[in-house]
Amino acid sequence: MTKEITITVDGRKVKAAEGLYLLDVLKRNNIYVPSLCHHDQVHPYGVCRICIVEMELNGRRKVMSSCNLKIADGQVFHTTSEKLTKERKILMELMLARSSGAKEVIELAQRLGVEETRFPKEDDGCIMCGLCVKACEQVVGVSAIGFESRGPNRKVSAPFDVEAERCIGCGSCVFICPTNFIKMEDKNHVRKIPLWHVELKMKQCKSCGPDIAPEKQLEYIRNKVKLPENFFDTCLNCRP
Amino acid sequence: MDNAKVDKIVEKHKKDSCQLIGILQDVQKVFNYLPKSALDHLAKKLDIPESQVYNVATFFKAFSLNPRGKHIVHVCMGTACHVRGAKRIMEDVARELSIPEAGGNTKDMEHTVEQVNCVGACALGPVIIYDGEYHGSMTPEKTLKLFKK
Amino acid sequence: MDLSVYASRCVETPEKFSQGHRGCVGCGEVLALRQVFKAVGRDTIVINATGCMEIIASTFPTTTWEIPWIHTLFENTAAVASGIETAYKVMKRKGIYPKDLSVKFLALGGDGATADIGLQALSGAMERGHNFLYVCFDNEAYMNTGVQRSGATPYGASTTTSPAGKTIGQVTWKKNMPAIAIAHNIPYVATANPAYPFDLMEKVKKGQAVEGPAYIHIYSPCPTGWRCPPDLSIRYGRYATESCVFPLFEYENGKYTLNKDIEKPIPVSTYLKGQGRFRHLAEQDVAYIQNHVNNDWAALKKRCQE
Amino acid sequence: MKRQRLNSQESLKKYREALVKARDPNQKVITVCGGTGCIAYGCKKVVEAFKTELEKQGLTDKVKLLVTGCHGFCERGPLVVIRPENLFYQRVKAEDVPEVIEKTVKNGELIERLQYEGKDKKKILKEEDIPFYAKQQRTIFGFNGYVDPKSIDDYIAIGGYSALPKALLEMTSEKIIDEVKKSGLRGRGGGGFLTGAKWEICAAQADQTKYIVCNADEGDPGAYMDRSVLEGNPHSIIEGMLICAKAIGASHAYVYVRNEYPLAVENLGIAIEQARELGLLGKKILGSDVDFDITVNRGGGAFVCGEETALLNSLMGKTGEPHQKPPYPAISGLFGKPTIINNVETWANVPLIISKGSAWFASIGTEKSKGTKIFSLVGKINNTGLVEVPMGMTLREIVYDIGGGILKDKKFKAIQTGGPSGGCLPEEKLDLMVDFDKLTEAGSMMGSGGMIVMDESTCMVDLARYFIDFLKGESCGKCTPCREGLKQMSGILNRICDGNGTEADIETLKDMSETVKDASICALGGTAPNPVLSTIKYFRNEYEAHIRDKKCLAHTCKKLIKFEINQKCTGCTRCVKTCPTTAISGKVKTVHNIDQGKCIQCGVCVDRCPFEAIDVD
Repeated sequence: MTKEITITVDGRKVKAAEGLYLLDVLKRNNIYVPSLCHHDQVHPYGVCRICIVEMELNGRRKVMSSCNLKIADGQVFHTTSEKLTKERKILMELMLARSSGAKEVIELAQRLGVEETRFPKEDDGCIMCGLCVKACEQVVGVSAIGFESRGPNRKVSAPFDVEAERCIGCGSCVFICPTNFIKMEDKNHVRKIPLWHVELKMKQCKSCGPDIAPEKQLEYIRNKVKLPENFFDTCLNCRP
Repeated sequence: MDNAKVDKIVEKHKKDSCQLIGILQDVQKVFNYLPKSALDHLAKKLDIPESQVYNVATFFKAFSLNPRGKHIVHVCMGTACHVRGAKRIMEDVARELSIPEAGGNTKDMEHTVEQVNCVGACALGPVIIYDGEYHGSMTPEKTLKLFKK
Repeated sequence: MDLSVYASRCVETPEKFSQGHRGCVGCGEVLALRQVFKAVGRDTIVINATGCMEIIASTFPTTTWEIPWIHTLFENTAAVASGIETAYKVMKRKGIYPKDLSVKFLALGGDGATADIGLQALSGAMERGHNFLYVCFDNEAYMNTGVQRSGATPYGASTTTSPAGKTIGQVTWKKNMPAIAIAHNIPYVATANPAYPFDLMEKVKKGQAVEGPAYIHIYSPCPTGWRCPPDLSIRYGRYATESCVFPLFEYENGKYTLNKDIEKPIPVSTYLKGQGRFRHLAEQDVAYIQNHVNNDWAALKKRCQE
Repeated sequence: MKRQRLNSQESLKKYREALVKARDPNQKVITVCGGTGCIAYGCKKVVEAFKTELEKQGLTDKVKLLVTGCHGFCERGPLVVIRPENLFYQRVKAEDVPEVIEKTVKNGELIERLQYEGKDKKKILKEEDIPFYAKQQRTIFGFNGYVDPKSIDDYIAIGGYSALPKALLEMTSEKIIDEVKKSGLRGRGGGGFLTGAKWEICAAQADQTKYIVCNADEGDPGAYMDRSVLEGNPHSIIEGMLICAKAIGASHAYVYVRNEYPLAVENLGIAIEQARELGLLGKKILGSDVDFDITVNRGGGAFVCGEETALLNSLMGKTGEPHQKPPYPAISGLFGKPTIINNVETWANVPLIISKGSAWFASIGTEKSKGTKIFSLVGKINNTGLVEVPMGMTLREIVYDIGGGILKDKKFKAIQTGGPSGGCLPEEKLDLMVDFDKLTEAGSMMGSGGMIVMDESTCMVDLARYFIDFLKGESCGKCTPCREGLKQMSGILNRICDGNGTEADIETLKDMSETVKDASICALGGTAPNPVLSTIKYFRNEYEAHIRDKKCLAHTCKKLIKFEINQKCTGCTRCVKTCPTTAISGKVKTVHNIDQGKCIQCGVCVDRCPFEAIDVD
């Protein structure tokens, strides 16, 4: 069993198991810290920095993100100081400037009290949270997509910005994207994800007809779990 | 043919994917840039996703995914060179060769000009490296002479 | 959007509805509720009518609810919800609650609490325009008390109060609750089905986000009351939608959208077959139901194309 | 020649004795600096000339030609020093070589024109008397002038690898760590963390596999001391890492070198090969139980890889993306194992501490910053080059006594320390003692030791813009504050430089700086706003001049300056010919005129005009 430890958050003693991430502990104890790029199915990547908290360290306060901070016994945190509020607001302004049209960003900004950004607005739907890349790598395990370039030019893309060869069309990136930047369309037995330049043929149920999933995805699962060749010939309903 | 060259480089680095950056440097040395086919092959050979190779190849400044000119010119834009007027040199070079100020290929593919951040020869600023050869204390005039040669 | 297999692994794990409740094996309603809870944020107050979800999840001294939860009677769920919502608004105006806090209100009720007993209160709350989301878990009878018929019980279903024998079972057609909600001119109405979890979660998120009342009608297979194998409750959910018995659509600001277009509907008999409550149906009864379903489906499709 | 493996302390001692014996201390040695600076000045030709000349004269046996690493005084290259007299010649060209050999080497005569001339026009004879060297304390860098970096024998002959047997065979790992701790050595890469404390944490980790990394990804523009140490004396780094290997129990090290430093990669590779041959790398080194080997990894050109977590990521074949600390690399670093990562200069200090003792090391420097530090003194200064001084020397001494003052005797304006993320310090801070804490207090930092001197012709707003632009391009783009924050800051600074700034901009910049500093993942973002904050603090008037008066006080911001031709113009038409936009017109022998509409403020005409007839306003 893991050791139980005690940390102090905003003057309140909180008990938790050792080695948990701070943000998870805060959530479980109903202490609200905003977060944007965090998803509990993906290892914390800690890039949006909205979830910053202050940690007391040798008499000083250090600002750190809470989503990827593993707690240890006796640590003291502050989640609502004036400094944090101000810095979160500026972060939201920056994010608003980047993605002025993303609903999730606007909502969180309003919640944190930011109505307008001081900076020139652009409308890039992607907030560079990296969830799609991480989900593709950690959840699906194919790493079909990745980052490209660096600094302000950084973006998510398929390798060489041409058709992502490894993509199996599972749609995890589409689902996990917090701003609906990644679009997917199923039409005429073809699944399209334009951002990765992929068009994948869907497999139809041999007995009742409708699409089951992309052929490539079913093939991938079949190989991974070692299912019989004809396993995906019929849909879930038609299987006994 | 090309793949064989890549194979050789990979063998030299003992198929160690941790040496990816070094491998890419060597591949670039052979092809003068990083062709897509070579990188695809490399990914397979090292058994890492193409996205990782592509990410690394675009992350680092030293790599180019597009063909480069015959002569490669680096203009140092380090701080020491900056305070001694490297920006002017770059502007002159760009104007003379009709290329963007951020660098690029000339139309005849004779030259590729790239900005670098510091070549560690700060005492000689502004510095231009023409095909690996250092030229220190450059002035716009000296630069032009260099290109005419 | 049908996101299968891998995307589902990206669904967040925490739900404010914890394990250890007393739901039946294979309960489609609990499944639906958990999906609802994956979609709602943590700043939510739940107003819960009497029904299965209240009984199984709140037996003293334990509770499954991890967020503020209030139990109400059958008849006044929507009324209590509108009261809480108004009180919250007033407190915020008076500065007792911070301005930047945004709390959502989620009213839950079964089909009996929604379509029969609580209809009047719900109608009032919707008409007054309170900012809340009402979710109806429709398992097509009063299951918690022993399968008595409700207004939402479908034609032909056998229940304890509408036993098959002298009659065909339920002799009237199912009350169209979504249509009643739409008739109130509220901003958002939708139907959902736990067999389509992404669609369901998406709709709950939408319903919570809109300003004003929203109504989501969730089809909740009940193996106990329907007398079907508990491991097939999701399949029956899918059958219901694929045979067009329970189509998935949403109504947003006056516009209908069909979320799951069925190109080739499966025969209704596939859906009816295997459920104990329908096993007495003769061939002509099934044909009658098929005909009715066809007409409803055609009408809905037409509305969605407008 | 295949060398014998040295498998005991005794055998190393014998090997050294044999080497020293074979060398005549009075032998004439011509030392030519072969650092990158001197190579750029053409020292390779000089070396060739010496070779052919020596052969021609038949002196190959009597006179030794030694091509060394950088001597530091890059301004005057190519440098030649003739030992044992330590005669110093500067700016030696291939044509001078026969004369040098004929006169100086053979007959001991001096060639005046190649000698260094002091301020008082007096010629200075010996290397150590030159003011540039006189005030320095070259404990690390001094070796560079005496060893051929491609020869392990040279290093052993001057006492190299003498700390190694002591550490491996005589001291326990606790003793080594204790010694390093007592010396007060702090990381020279910029963080200034106590090296001994870091080692202690790492040694205490239970994990059996540990790694050592040498950070030679010197990305700071304007700094090149790591390069010179690595190029000039790679064995000192190897020895330092070997000592650490014993202290923490590691058996493998990685050196991450910039690919822009081909000579460093080459010399290091040779050094590692030679050390392997002698058995100083490999299994059971010198008969102890330490197994150790080194791999060289080349970087790909990313400033952020100088940050330790980014570097480790890059070492694993990924992009240089940092992650939040903790966990610190000493606990979980390369491949998740405890890792000690130190900068080149730190490693070079380690053998000295072990062989000379911590007390000796601690006697140099200030209370909290011990030892010496190499700075690369560049910019608008007379004696550009690498200087190694004890901690605690004032900036004034470095700039004026060692650096010889500002170029063309212009007025000193600011000195920028610590690379792009350091701050700019004005004249009133010149008496600041240079150490880790004092610089941080003043709003700058030690960084890896870049020192860029600026005179009155440098616009501080433009400089801040340059640094932010640089850092914007070098940001890895992982976290929001650094990626988006620097982008917006760059936008604001560019606006100010273009004369479109508003009063609110300065406050916005300050607000943002704080957020970028606190919320960024790594030290790149964490220090990136320093140039902005320090220039606002010390040169606020320049910002205000740009914003309110639309004036650039240093006449460098293009959108705010105007070129005009004054009466000194003789009508030589040189400017007309060079003007790229045909903005200048005028007849021969009459005063020309600039069409302001066409002028793009490129400044070519100013360069061309021999009569100073073009005014900048």
